Amino acid sequence: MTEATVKKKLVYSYFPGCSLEGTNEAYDVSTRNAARVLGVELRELEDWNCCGATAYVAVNEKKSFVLSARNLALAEKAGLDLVTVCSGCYLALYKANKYIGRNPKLRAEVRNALRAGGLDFAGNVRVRHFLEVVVNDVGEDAVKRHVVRPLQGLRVVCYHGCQIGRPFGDIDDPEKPNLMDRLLSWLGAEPLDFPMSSKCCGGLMMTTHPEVGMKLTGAVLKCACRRKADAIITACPLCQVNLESRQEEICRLVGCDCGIPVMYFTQAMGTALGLGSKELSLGDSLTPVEEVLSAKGVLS
Amino acid sequence: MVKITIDGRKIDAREGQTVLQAAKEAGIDIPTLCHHESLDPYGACRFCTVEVKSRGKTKLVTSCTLPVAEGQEIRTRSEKVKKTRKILAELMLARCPNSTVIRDLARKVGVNRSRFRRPPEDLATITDQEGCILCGMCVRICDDVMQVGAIGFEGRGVRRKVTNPFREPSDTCLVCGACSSVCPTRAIEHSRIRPQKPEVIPFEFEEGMSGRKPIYMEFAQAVPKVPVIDEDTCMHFRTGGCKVCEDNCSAEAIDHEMEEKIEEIEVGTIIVATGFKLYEAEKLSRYGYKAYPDVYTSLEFERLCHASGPTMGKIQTRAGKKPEAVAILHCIGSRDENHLEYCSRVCCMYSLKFAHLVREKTGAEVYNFYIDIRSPGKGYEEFYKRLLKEGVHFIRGKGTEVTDVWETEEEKGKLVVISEDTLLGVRRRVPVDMVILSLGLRPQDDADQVSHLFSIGCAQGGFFLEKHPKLAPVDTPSDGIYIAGACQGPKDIPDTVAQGAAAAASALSLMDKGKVVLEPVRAKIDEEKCCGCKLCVANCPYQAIDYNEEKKVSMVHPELCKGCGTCAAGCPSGAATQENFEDVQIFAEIEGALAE
Amino acid sequence: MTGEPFEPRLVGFLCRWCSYTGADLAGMSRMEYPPNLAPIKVMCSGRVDPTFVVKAFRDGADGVLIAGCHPGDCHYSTGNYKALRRYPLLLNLLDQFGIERERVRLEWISASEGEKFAQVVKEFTETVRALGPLCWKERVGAGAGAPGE
Amino acid sequence: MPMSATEVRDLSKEFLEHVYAIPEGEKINQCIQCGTCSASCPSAEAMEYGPREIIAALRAGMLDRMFESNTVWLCASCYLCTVRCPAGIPFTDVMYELKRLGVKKGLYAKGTPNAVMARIFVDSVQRYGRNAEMRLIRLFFMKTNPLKGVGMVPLGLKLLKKKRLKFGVKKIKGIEGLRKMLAAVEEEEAQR
Repeated sequence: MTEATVKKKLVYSYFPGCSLEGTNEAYDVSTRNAARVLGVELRELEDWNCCGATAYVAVNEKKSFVLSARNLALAEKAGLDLVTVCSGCYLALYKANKYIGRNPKLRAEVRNALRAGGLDFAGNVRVRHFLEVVVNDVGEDAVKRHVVRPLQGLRVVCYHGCQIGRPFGDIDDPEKPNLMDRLLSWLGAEPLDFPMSSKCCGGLMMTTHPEVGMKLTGAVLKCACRRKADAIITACPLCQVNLESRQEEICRLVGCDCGIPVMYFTQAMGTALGLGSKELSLGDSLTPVEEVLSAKGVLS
Repeated sequence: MVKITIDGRKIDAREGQTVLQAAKEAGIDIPTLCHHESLDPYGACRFCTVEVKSRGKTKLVTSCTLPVAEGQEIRTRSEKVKKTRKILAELMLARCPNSTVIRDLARKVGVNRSRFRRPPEDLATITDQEGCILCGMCVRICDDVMQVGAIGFEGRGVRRKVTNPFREPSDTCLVCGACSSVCPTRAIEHSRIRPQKPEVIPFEFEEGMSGRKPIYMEFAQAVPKVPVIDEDTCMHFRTGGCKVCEDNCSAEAIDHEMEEKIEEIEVGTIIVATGFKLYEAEKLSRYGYKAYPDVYTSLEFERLCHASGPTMGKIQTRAGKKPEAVAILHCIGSRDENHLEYCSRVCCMYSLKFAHLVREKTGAEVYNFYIDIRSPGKGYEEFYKRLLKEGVHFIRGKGTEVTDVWETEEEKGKLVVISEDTLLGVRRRVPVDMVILSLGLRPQDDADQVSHLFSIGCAQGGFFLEKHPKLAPVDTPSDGIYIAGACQGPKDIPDTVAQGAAAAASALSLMDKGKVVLEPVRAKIDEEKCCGCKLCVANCPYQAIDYNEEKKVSMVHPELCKGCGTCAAGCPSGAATQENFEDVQIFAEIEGALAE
Repeated sequence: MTGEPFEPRLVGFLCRWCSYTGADLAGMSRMEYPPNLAPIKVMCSGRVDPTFVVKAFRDGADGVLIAGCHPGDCHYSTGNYKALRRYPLLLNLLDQFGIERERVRLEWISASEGEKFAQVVKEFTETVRALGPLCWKERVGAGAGAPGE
Repeated sequence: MPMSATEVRDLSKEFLEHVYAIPEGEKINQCIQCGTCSASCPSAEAMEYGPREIIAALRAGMLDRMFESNTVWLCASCYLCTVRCPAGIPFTDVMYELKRLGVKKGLYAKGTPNAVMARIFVDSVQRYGRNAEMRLIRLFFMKTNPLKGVGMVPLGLKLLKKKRLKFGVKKIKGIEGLRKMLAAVEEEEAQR
């Protein structure tokens, strides 16, 4: 098979990331199942390792690049684009790929390190976010064709978070992203104008400085609440956990009582594609995701 | 001239006029509902009925259809006429009992209620049932004048009504609004003809804050001060009909067949003064321009506070409210690597002007968010100080974001400007009713093409490059071409005027000499050495070299040669040389440069 | 070899309208760049005869810069395109002499690009410094005649 | 102990050397102190100094103050300052440089939770090749504030009920190779 036909058949290397192995298994399950329905083949990257994101960069940048580069090298061997759904992993891998490609000195150092472990990286890999793959590669027509249960009447706010459009702005507007809004409208849902779409949820601060993190998450929840959204749609495991794990407490703190379901875009998409609650692990959610979908009549 | 008498007054009427027109010119009021300058007389409403006496007999005739005739005697207020009008009013009132236009008219002739029965319901499809008097003006203007023919009559007698064909929404209607503009009782409902909102043509000069007609004055100071017709929206250019403006122009100055003309003028000098363009606010999504109606560009606000602007100079929000607080955000687009790298120079001062006008006209609190106040002109710093005295707030920190996401009750329903007050090291949220974005100045879209056209080059940022920043500020590398104003770089009015005068003086002094001095750099070809290969002919960008068939050598036309030396570089036999830049001279230079 | 670092000697043929003015601007703006380049003014980059370059090398230059207006901006409309077309031919010629192609550099520098001029000279000086001295006599032979002699 | 002026100067120099090595890093010198970063920063209100003040402090020769503050550790790396900065300074990357320099020199307030977390994270990757979430959280609370960890128990139980807590950690197959790669970086850095 030539490379072109592989591309056409929508086959990708898939990088789940540590967080999807842990608390966010639902994101992994729903991604794999939704991809299957869309005819997208995700081949899990063989023996992938930590991407070297945020917490690691704070200690040693070069090592974090090497961590990313090991994954990139593995993907290069497989000869496919490297796809991930975790925004943190996405940015870490994307940035490493970009910087290594742009900076010859860094490239030499990274390759040197990789070779010590028996790998090499020539720089021929594209790093993609699954959201962008669905919107750009699968595309509007194909997505719409696969929709069997349109999310009619579901008012959603799409929360893109920080690291999809920023800092490079290569796949979406850095401040006003709309990839998810487009996708959700193809699925029949009603995406509402959401000024907090790319504002920070607090990230790791929810653990390290909860007093700061909770305020930021609270602002996102409050805005979603005021827009009278039925659900918040996310594309990042950390955002998802932050928005739902201590929702009651946070709402009390910022003075709103919404109890708003938070789901991954893959779960919303899977529902529209006709997948069941189990196949999307909707029950894993700490917020009433299943309830709202049932109430809207889109989940049987 | 035709002599007639109306209500005992002797009047000179013109041949071909109707009695109604003659009376109107003489200032005699004859009530009418269905008369319009652009429509042929039709006599539908019959309200203009008058009594006419000719050859001893009197009879009732509609004055809009009655041509004047020598010796006519007209009575517009006789008992007979009054009685007729009363009956007409009663009939109309029976049909349209709730129309204010009809009720006012009836009251005028002394009728308050009708003795006639109301016709059956569902009289009309496209018109408001309460208003239509079946005068047919809408049908006639659509058909005869606009040449669209989207609507027509249906039924007879009491069932007569104005409708769309088959009562289906029309797709021939162009939503021009002519029908409603002539309807005497304002009974037309557009949406029933075609469910499409009539579009307001945005008035460019008012930054789209008000509408204009297809024929309009571009702006109050336009030279020459004559109206223009916008072919894209003019009905005549869409259907071939209309020309209502022609009917109305007493000077008969409108000519729809007139075409745009391009005139070629031979000149000796050119002053390029193509100006600037305002930077696009849409490129900075965080300020919510277009998303929030009360975020204005500086040019929009300039029109808003101008006495001849869309609100006659009243500073108000889009909802028509007087603002209590206004934010002015400096440096939007300017001094920003991602947008315009340079300082646009004029924004500080116009922002201060805005602040002053807002204070003066509304008394609102004004917040200026600035990075640095740049007021380096004569009297400018004094103006800044005056504003400080006037109580305008200055927050040192770039206005970073505008949002309607409120956090406190005070912010609810307002626009919140977020910025750091860098003097305090504190993040501030300032709730306001209006936000003005002081946008930077950028070169015109076609600056690049213009610079190529004149070979004058652009500096960084894209503004035209002067020959020398100090010694030749209005000259360009192309002789005889001068630049002035904001096309050379952002500048305010005094500087622009000064530069314009300088450019004009430079152009004049060149023309006054009557001759042009050429540089002593020319190509020449040594006929002895020339082998006639014609390489130089092909190389010359100015067709300044010709091949002489007789002598079998190439020859230079010195008056055409600009002295680039390309021919010399390409000549294989060393026949072509460049005066003052001869090979030996350059070789000597190389040797000199490399001498130990 | 003495311990002193090698200072390359560079010759620059600068077009009078763009690049020479750009060099002027770099100076006027007090921009710092290595003093290794000796500028020679020509009316147009199209005036640069390949023999000028060879002559410069023969007379001891280690590198030659040719700089003109950006494509489309030539004061003589197309002179810089002529320079651009001659450039590969010149490189071929240098190949035959066994001279590294990196020793000749063609750049478009406009009158407003003082900073670019300084940057180009900086880079070019470093490139040629890395290449080392040209040593024309050793390479091409002392007997090789230079153009114009 | 406050640093001497010379020490601060050396620290600033080292910091700048690192910053210049990042793409566009040299733009740090172009800061016009407009405050866009501080106004954009979601955590600026909780910071002792805003991002803008870091550059002001650097210029004033007071960079040491920044390490004593909570500022750098409150950066959530949302990159809003980076995309907005009119001087084109990649500020989030600059923040990372400060974090790294702080960790390297031990210049952070005792018990700065992020530094603790980062160290556990790095350790986990060294051991398993991946991050083990549960281990991270457990160790993090043990090392910082065990009492707060107790406060997290209800959430933990909720997650446990949903089977979202995974206790085991899988080691990647190529862990030896990965360790060699990381060792190679250390070696290279030590040589310098």
